[in-house]
Amino acid sequence: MLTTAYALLFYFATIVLVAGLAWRIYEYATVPAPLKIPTTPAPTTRRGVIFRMGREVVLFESLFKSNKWIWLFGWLFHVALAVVVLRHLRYFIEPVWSWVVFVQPFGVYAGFAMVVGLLGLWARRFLVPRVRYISAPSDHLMLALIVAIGLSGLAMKFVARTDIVAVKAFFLGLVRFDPQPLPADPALLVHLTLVALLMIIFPFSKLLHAPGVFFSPSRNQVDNPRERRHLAAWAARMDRQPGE
Amino acid sequence: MARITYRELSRPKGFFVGLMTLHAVVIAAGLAAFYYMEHNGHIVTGMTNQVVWGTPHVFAVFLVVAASGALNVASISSVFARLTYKPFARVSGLLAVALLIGGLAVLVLDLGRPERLTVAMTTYNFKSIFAWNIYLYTGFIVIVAAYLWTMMARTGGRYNKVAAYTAFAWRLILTTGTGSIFGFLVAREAYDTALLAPLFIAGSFAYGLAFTVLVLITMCRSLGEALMSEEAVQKFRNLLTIFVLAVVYFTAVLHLTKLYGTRNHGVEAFLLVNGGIYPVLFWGVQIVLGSVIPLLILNFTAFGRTRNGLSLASILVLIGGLAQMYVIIIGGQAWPLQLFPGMEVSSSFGDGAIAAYAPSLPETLLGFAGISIAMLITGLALMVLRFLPGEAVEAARAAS
Amino acid sequence: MADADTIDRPEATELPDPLEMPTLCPGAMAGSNPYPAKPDHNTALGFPGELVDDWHDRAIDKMGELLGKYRSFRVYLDSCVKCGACTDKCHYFLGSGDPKNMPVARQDLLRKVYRRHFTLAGKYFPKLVGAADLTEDVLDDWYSYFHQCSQCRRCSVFCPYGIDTAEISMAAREILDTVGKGQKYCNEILGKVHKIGNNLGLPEPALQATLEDLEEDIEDETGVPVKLPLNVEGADILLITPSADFFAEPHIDGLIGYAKVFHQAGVSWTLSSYASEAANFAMFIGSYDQMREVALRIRKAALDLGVKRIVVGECGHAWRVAYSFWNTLAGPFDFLDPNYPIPQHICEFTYDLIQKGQLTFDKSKNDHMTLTFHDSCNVSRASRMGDMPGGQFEIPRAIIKAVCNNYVDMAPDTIRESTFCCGGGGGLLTDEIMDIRKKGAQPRMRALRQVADENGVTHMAAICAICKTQFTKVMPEFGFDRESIVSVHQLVSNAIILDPPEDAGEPEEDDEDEVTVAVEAATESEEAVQAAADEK
Amino acid sequence: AAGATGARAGDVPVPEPAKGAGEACVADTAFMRRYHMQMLVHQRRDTVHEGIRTEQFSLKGCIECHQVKGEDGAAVKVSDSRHFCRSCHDYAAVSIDCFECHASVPEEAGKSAAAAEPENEAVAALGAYVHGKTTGEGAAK
Amino acid sequence: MSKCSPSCTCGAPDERPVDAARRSFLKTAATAGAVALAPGVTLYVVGGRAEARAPDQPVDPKKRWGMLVDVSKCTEDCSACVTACRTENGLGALDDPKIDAQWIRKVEVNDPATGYSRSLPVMCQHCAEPPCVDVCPTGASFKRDDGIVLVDKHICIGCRYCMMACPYKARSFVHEPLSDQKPYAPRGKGTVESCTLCVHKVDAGELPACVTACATEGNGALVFGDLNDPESDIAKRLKAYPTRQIRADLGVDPGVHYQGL
Ligand code: HEC
Ligand code: HEC
Ligand code: HEC
Ligand code: HEM
Ligand code: HEM
Ligand code: SF4
Ligand code: SF4
Ligand code: SF4
Ligand code: SF4
Ligand code: SF4
Ligand code: SF4
Repeated sequence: MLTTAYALLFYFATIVLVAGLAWRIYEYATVPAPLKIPTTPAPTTRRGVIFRMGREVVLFESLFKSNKWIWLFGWLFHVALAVVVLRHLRYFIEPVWSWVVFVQPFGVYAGFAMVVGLLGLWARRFLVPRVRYISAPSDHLMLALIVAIGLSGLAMKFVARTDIVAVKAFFLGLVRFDPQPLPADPALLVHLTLVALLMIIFPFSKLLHAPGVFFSPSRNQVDNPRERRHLAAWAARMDRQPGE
Repeated sequence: MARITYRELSRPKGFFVGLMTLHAVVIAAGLAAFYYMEHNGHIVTGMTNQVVWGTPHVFAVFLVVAASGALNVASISSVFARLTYKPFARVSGLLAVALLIGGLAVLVLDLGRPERLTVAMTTYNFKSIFAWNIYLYTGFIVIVAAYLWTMMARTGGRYNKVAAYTAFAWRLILTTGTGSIFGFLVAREAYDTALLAPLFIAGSFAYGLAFTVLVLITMCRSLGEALMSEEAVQKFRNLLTIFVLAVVYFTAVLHLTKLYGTRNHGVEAFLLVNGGIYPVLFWGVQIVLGSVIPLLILNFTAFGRTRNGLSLASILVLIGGLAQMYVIIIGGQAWPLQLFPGMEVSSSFGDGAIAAYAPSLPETLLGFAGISIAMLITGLALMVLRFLPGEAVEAARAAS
Repeated sequence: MADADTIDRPEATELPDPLEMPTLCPGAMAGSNPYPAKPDHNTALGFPGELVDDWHDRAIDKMGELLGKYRSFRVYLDSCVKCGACTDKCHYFLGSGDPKNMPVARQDLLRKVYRRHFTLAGKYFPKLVGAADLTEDVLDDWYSYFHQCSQCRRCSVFCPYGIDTAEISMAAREILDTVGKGQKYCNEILGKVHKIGNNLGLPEPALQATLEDLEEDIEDETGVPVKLPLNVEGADILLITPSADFFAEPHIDGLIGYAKVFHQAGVSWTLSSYASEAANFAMFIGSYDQMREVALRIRKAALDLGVKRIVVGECGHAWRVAYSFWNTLAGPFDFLDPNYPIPQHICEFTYDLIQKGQLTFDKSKNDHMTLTFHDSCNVSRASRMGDMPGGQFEIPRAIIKAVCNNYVDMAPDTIRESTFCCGGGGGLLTDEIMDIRKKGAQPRMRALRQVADENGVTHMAAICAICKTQFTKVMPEFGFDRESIVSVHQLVSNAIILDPPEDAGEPEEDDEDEVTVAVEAATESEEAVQAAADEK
Repeated sequence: AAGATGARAGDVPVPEPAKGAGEACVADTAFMRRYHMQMLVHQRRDTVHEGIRTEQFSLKGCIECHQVKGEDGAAVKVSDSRHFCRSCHDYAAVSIDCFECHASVPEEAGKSAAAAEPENEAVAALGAYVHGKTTGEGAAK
Repeated sequence: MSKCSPSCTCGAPDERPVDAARRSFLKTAATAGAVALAPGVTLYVVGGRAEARAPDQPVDPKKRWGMLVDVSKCTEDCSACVTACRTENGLGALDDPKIDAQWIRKVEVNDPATGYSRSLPVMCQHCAEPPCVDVCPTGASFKRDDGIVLVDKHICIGCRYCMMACPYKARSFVHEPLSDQKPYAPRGKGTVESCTLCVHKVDAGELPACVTACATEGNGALVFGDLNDPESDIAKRLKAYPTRQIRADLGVDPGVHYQGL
C-alpha cells in the first residue's frame, strides 16, 4: 500500500519534472534572440563564451562581483547541493561507479553545508530590507522546502536511521517497473514526499534559473556583431519583403 | 596624501599566469606524492620509528612560522601606524592566511590517517599543546580574515583597530604555541628549552617578511615598479636586516645557554660540530648563506639597495630558514634519547645510535607543494579580490 | 555589502559614498512621469494615438507576441530567483530610494502580470508567487517606472543570469506604445528622424550653414583650412554623428576634433544630410521595426554617397546600435571596405592613427585640466572598440592620456563595466523629469566629487551626446561648473598639432591665440570648480 | 522492513547477505540493518576505553557468526565480494576501513591459542593469582 | 536526544535493544565462547574468573597494572619475550629494524666506566603521568583507569607527536598496509602503537604474553601484577627489593620497574 502510493507518486513526479523541463527548454531554445545583446566586455569567440558560462555556472562569477555575502551562502548551498546529489546517485545506480563511492562520504558534510547556506540565504530575506521587499511568499516557501528536505535527510543519518538497502531496492525497482517494498520510516517518508513535491514544482517555479542561465542571451552570445551578421528568422522575413 | 585605492588583478599577464601554472604543477606533483605515500604507507618516505617527523614537518613548521610573520607589514601599518606600509597591508594579511593554509595542508597530508581530519577537528585533548594549536591556527585564519574584512569592506573601518590588535596579539601567541610544540618535549635534549619560543618569533618575523617582500617584488614584475616606492624598498631592506640579526642573536643565545649545562654538550657537539650534515646545514646554510651573506648584501653593497638585491637576500633568508628548521626538527630527532644517561646503550631499535635520515622524493615534493599552495592561494586571491594598490594595477593596465 | 576601497584619511570618510545605500522610501518616485506622446506623435510611428479601449487584452497579446519573439524576454521573466544581487545596482534606486527602482522590482512590475497570465502557478496561486492582474494602476506604474530606467544594463552585469532590465524596459515600452501610451520625448524625436534625418529636425541648409561657420572658426583659430564636408559623393568615409554635435557645447568641440583628425589623417570624408543622426531612439522604445528603419537610412546614405567606410561619432547608445545591431538591421555592409571595422568608432579611428604615430600633440595645451573619464553605459556594457574585449575602456583612456598630462580614474566600482549612467539615458533626457535625472546622476556625481576633492580633478570627459547634455544640465546642481564636462575629441582638438597648409600663413600667432583662449578657459573653469568646492 | 534477502527480486538487483549462524542476530534484524554502525562504534569505545568486552555488538563476534565459506571451505576475506559486510556495502556504496586493522575472518580453529601459550603449571598459577588473587591453589582444575 | 551514556557522543538510540534475540544469543554465546577458546587458555582462566571482572564491567580504577623486570634473571642471549610479543600481537616483520614495530626490545646497557653490562627488555612503561597522553591532540593516546596506556587506533590520526614525546621510545608507527592481523589484536597502517600490556589477555584474566614466555623459558624475569594491591606479588617484591624506574628523573612515574640494574 505504502509502497504503491510512493511508487505512483514518484512516477507522477518524474513525468511532471521531465516533461515540464523538456517543454521549457524547448521553448527557450526555439524562441529566437533577434539582436546581439551580450553584456560586454564579452568573449569574442565561442570558446570564450563557453568559458564565461562555465565560470558563471561553477563559480557564480557575476554574483561574486555583486555581493560577497549572497555569493558566499548561495555558492555554498549550490556546491553542497551538487555534492549531496552526487551522493544520492548511489540510490539509483548499480553497480555504483567508483567515483561516486569516493565522493559519497563527503555528501554528509555537504548536507550540513547545504542547510547552513540555505539558512544564510533565508536570513537575508528577513534581515535585508531590500531583499525583504522583493520576496514573495513563494520565495520563502522554496527555501523552507529545501531546508526541510535537507533536515529530514540529515535526520535519517543522525537521528532515526532508515534501511538504505531497501530504499535503494525501491528505487531500482521503480526504474524496472517492479517496485520493491519501501521501509516505513517517518523521516524517509517525509523526505521522499518533499522531494516529490520539489520535482513537481520545479518546472513551474523560479528553479527554472538552472536551465535558464544557459539560455541567457546576455551571457551566452559571442561578441562579434561586426564580423558576423546575426539574424533571427522573423527578422529575416522583413529583410526580404521590400525587395520582393 | 591621496586616497589609496585597491584593485584586483583582473586580467593577469603571461608572467603571472606562468607562475601560477608552475605552482599548480608543483601542487599536482605534491598531491601525487601524497597519494603515493597514502597508498603505500610512510614506508616510502625517509621517516622511521626514530625520525618520525621528516621533511614535510620541516616545510610545514617553516610555513606556519612564516605565516605569523607575514602579518608584520599589516601590523606595522595599523598597530604602529606606519603609512609607508599601508598599501601592502592587505597583501600581508592575505599572505599570512595563505602561508598558514599551505603549512597546515602539508601537516595534514603527512598524517598517517589524513582521512580522519574530522576526528582531529572534533575530538580534542585539551592538555595537548597540539590541540591548542589547532585552535590557534583556525583562530588565526578567522581573525586575520576578519581583519582583512575590516580593511576591505565599506562598513568595516570601525572595527579595524580592534581587529588589528587582536590579530597582532594572536600571532605572537600562535608562534609561541608552535615553538612550544618542541619546547614541551622534555625528553629530547635538543628541544628542552624555553628559548625556542622567542627564537621562533624572531624567525617568524624574518621569514614572514622575506615572503612578503618576495611576493611584492614578484608582483612588481607583473605590475611595474609603481607597486613599490623606492622608499618602501629601503624600509623593507632595513626591516629585514633587523629581523635577521634578531634570529642570529636568539640562535646564539640558545646554543650558548645549552652549552652552559654540561649534560647537553653531546647534543650541541652533534648539531654544531660533528653531526655530519647538521653542522654543515647550520653553519653553511643557516648562518653563512642564510644570515651573513644576506646581511652583507643588504648593508654593504649597492646591489642590496635594489629590488633584485632585496629579493636575493630574501630568498637566501628563506633558504636559511628551511635549513634552520631542518637542523632543529630532524637533527633534534637524530640525536638518540638517553635512556640511561652516562651509559653506552644499544639495541635493535636504535637506542644509543644516531638515526640516519634521508628525505625521499615524495615527502620533499609534498613539502614544496605546501609553498606552492600558499602562493597559488595568494595569486588567486589577488585576481578576485582587491588586495593590490590600485595605482599600480591601473598603471600596468594602461601599459599593456 | 560589496566591498570598496578603504578610505584612509579620516576627512575622506566625510565625502558622500557613491554606492551608499539609501533607506527604502516606497512610492518616492511614483509621480515622476514624462509627458505622454501626442496622438500624432504616436500615429506617425504606427501606434494608436491614445489609450485604446481593449488595452488590457492588447497588452497581454503583445506580451505573448514578445515572449515568442525575444528569447531574452522569455528567459528573463522565468529565471529571476529574487536573489537581490541587483537591488543596489541601479543609480535611480541609489539616488531615490524608491524600491520600485531596484531592477528586480522594476522587472516585477511586468513579471507579476506575466505570471498571472502565462504561468500555471500565477493562474492558480497568484498570491503565493506574487502574480497580479494588469489593472490601470499597474499600467500607470509601468509608465512611471519603465521611464525611470535608462536601459543602462548596470544591473545585468551583476545579475547571476545576466538578466537585463533594459530588455524588460524596452518590452514594456513597446507594449505601452501598442496600447497607445507612448512617451512624448522619444516618439516625437523618432518622427523627426523619419522625416528630416536627425533628432533635432535640422534641415540640410541649416546643417550646411553650421558646418561652414565651423570651418571658418577653425581656420580663424588655427590658420589651417580644416573642412567639414557635407554630401560629398565618392568620399572615402561617411561620418555618422549625433546631431547634438552640430550645435551644442561641448559636443561641437568634439566635432571640430573629428574634423581635425580627419584632416591630419588626410582622408576624404563627408557627412550626410539624409542620415545626419547617429542616435537611434527606436532602441529606447524597444521597437525592432523602427530601429531598423532608422538604420536603413544610414545604409541608403552610404550607398548613395558611394563611401568605403562608415565612422561613428561620440554617442553612447548610437554606438551600441551601430556596433551591435546595424549589421543585423541594415546589413550586410558588403559594399564597404572590409579592411576596416564596419562600422568604426571615431575613437578607434583616432587611436589607430596615434598608434601609427600619424598624429602629434602638444599635451601641455590641456594642462589647465585634470581629467577623469566617464564610461558611457551603452559603450561599456553593450558594445566594444578595438579587437580585444574591454577595448571600449582602454581606447578612450589611451587617447586622453595621449593628449593630456593629468589623468585620474574615479573609484573602481563606478567605472568601466561598473560605470554609472549619467542619469539621462534611455530616452529620459527630457526636462519634465529633471527630478529623476538628478537623482540618477547622484552616484556619478559623488564619485566625481571624490576625485575632485582628493585628486584635484577639474574636468570629466565623455563620449556620449546624452551624457554630455545631461551633465551640462545637472552638474551645477552638484556644485560643478557646467563646463567641466568635455568631449574626448575636444581634448584631441586642443592638443593636436595641425600641419600648416602648403601656402602657410602665420601659424605662431594663431597658436598664441589659442593658448590665451585655453588659459582663459582654464582659469575660468578652475575658479568655478574652486568656488564650488569652497561652497561645499 | 521485509529484508532484501531472499529470492523475491526479479531482475531488480538486491543484495542477499548470507544468513548468519544461529537463529537470530544480536538484535532485531530490522534494527541491525539500520543501526549496526552506531552500535559498533559504541562498542568499540566501550571496549577500548573501558575494557568492556561483552559479546553483543562485538565486531569479532559479528565476524564469527557471519563468516561466509568459500569454495575451499574457508571463510572468505573482505577482499572477496561475497563477504557478508561487502554484500551490502558494495550495494550501498559505503566503504569501511575497519578491515584495514580488524581481521575479516574468524580465527582458524586450532590456531586460536597464541603459539607462545605454554602448558606450564607455574605460569597458570601465576595468572590465576594475579587476576583472582586466589594465591596459587586456584590454578587448573 | 538523550545519550546512551553521559560521556558518549555516538548518537545511538537511547536504549540498546535487549530482546529475545539477545537473550537467546547470550545462551549460545556462553557455549560458543567456551568452544572458541583453546583448551590451554580455559585452564588458566577458570581459577581466576570467579573473582575477576565480569566482561560487561568497566575496568577497576583502583588497580594499577605494572611490571617488574628482574634484570639479574634476564639473560643476554634470551629474547623470548620479544618473540612472544611479536607472535601474540601479530607484529609482522619487514626485517627493517628502523621501521618495524617493536613493542618490546632488548637493550644492552654498558657502563663505560666499569665495563659492567646488562641486557634488559624495554617496552612501554605505562607511565602514571604519560607524556604521550598529554601531547596527543585527539585523545587517542589515553590511560585506562587501571593504568594501562593505550592508543585508541580508531581516533589516532597518525600525527606521531606521542612518539616525539615518549622518553622511552616505546612507540612504533605502522609504516605499511597490513593484512592477516590477529582478530584480538587489530592494527593497521598509519596509526601509532605500543605495548598494550596484552590488554586483551589481561581483560580475559590472563597474563601478558611476554610474562608467560619468560616464565616458560624458565627465567621468570618478568613479574606482572597490580601495583596498588599491597598483597600482590609485585607489590611485595617492590617493597622487599631495591628497584628503579628508567629515567625516574623525568617524573613520569613508569609502571615498569627494574630490579638489579
Ligand atoms: C549469534 C550469531 C550472530 C552474531 C554474533 C551477529 N549476527 Fe548478525 N545476524 C545473525 C543472523 C542469524 C542473522 C539473520 C537474521 C535474519 O535473517 O533475520 C543476522 C543478520 C544480520 C544483519 C541483517 C542482514 C540481512 O540479511 O538483512 C546484519 C546487518 C547483521 N546481522 C550484522 C551483524 C553485526 C554488525 C554483528 C556484530 C555486532 C552481528 N551481525 C553479529 C547472526 C549473528
Ligand atoms: C544489510 C546490509 C548491510 C550489511 C550486511 C552490513 N552493513 Fe554496514 N552498513 C550498511 C549501510 C546501508 C550502511 C550505510 C548507512 C549510511 O550510508 O548512512 C552501513 C554503514 C556501516 C558503517 C558506517 C560507515 C560510515 O562510514 O558511516 C560501518 C562501520 C559498518 N556499516 C560496518 C559493517 C560491518 C562491520 C558489517 C559486517 C559485519 C556490516 N556493516 C554489514 C548496510 C550493511
Ligand atoms: C587502525 C586500526 C583500526 C581500525 C581502522 C579499526 N579498528 Fe576497531 N579496533 C582496533 C584496535 C587496536 C582495537 C582494540 C582491540 C582490543 O583491545 O581487543 C579495536 C577494537 C574494536 C572493537 C571492540 C573489539 C571487538 O572486536 O568488538 C570494535 C567494535 C571495533 N574495533 C570496531 C571497529 C569498526 C566498526 C571499525 C571501522 C569503522 C574499526 N574498528 C576500525 C583497531 C582498529
Ligand atoms: C546550473 C545550475 C544552477 C546555477 C548556475 C544556479 C545559480 C543560482 C544563483 C546564482 C542563485 C542566486 C544566488 C542565491 O540566492 O543563492 C541561485 C539561487 C537559487 N538556486 Fe540555483 N542554480 C543552479 C541550480 C539550482 C538547482 C538545481 C536548484 C534546485 C534545487 C537551485 C535552487 C536555488 C534556489 C532555491 C535559489 C534561491 C535562493 C534564495 O531564495 O535565496 N539552483 N541559483
Ligand atoms: C528520490 C530522491 C531522493 C532519495 C531517494 C533520497 C533519499 C535519501 C536518504 C535515504 C538519505 C539518508 C542518507 C543516509 O542516511 O546516509 C538522504 C539524505 C539526504 N538527502 Fe535525500 N533523497 C532524495 C532526494 C534528495 C534531494 C533532491 C535533496 C536536495 C534537495 C536531498 C537532500 C538530502 C540531504 C541534504 C540529506 C542528508 C545528507 C546526506 O545524507 O547526504 N535528497 N536522502
Ligand atoms: S538598466 Fe540601468 S537604469 Fe535600468 S534598472 Fe538596470 S541599472 Fe537601472
Ligand atoms: S540579480 Fe538577477 S536574479 Fe537576482 S534579483 Fe536581480 S534580476 Fe533577479
Ligand atoms: S624472556 Fe625473560 S629472560 Fe628472556 S629476554 Fe625476556 S625478560 Fe629477559
Ligand atoms: S612509555 Fe612512552 S608510550 Fe608508554 S606511557 Fe610512557 S610515555 Fe607513553
Ligand atoms: S599519533 Fe595518534 S596517538 Fe600519537 S599523538 Fe598522534 S593521534 Fe595521538
Ligand atoms: S605485555 Fe604484551 S604487548 Fe606488552 S610487551 Fe609484553 S607481550 Fe608485548
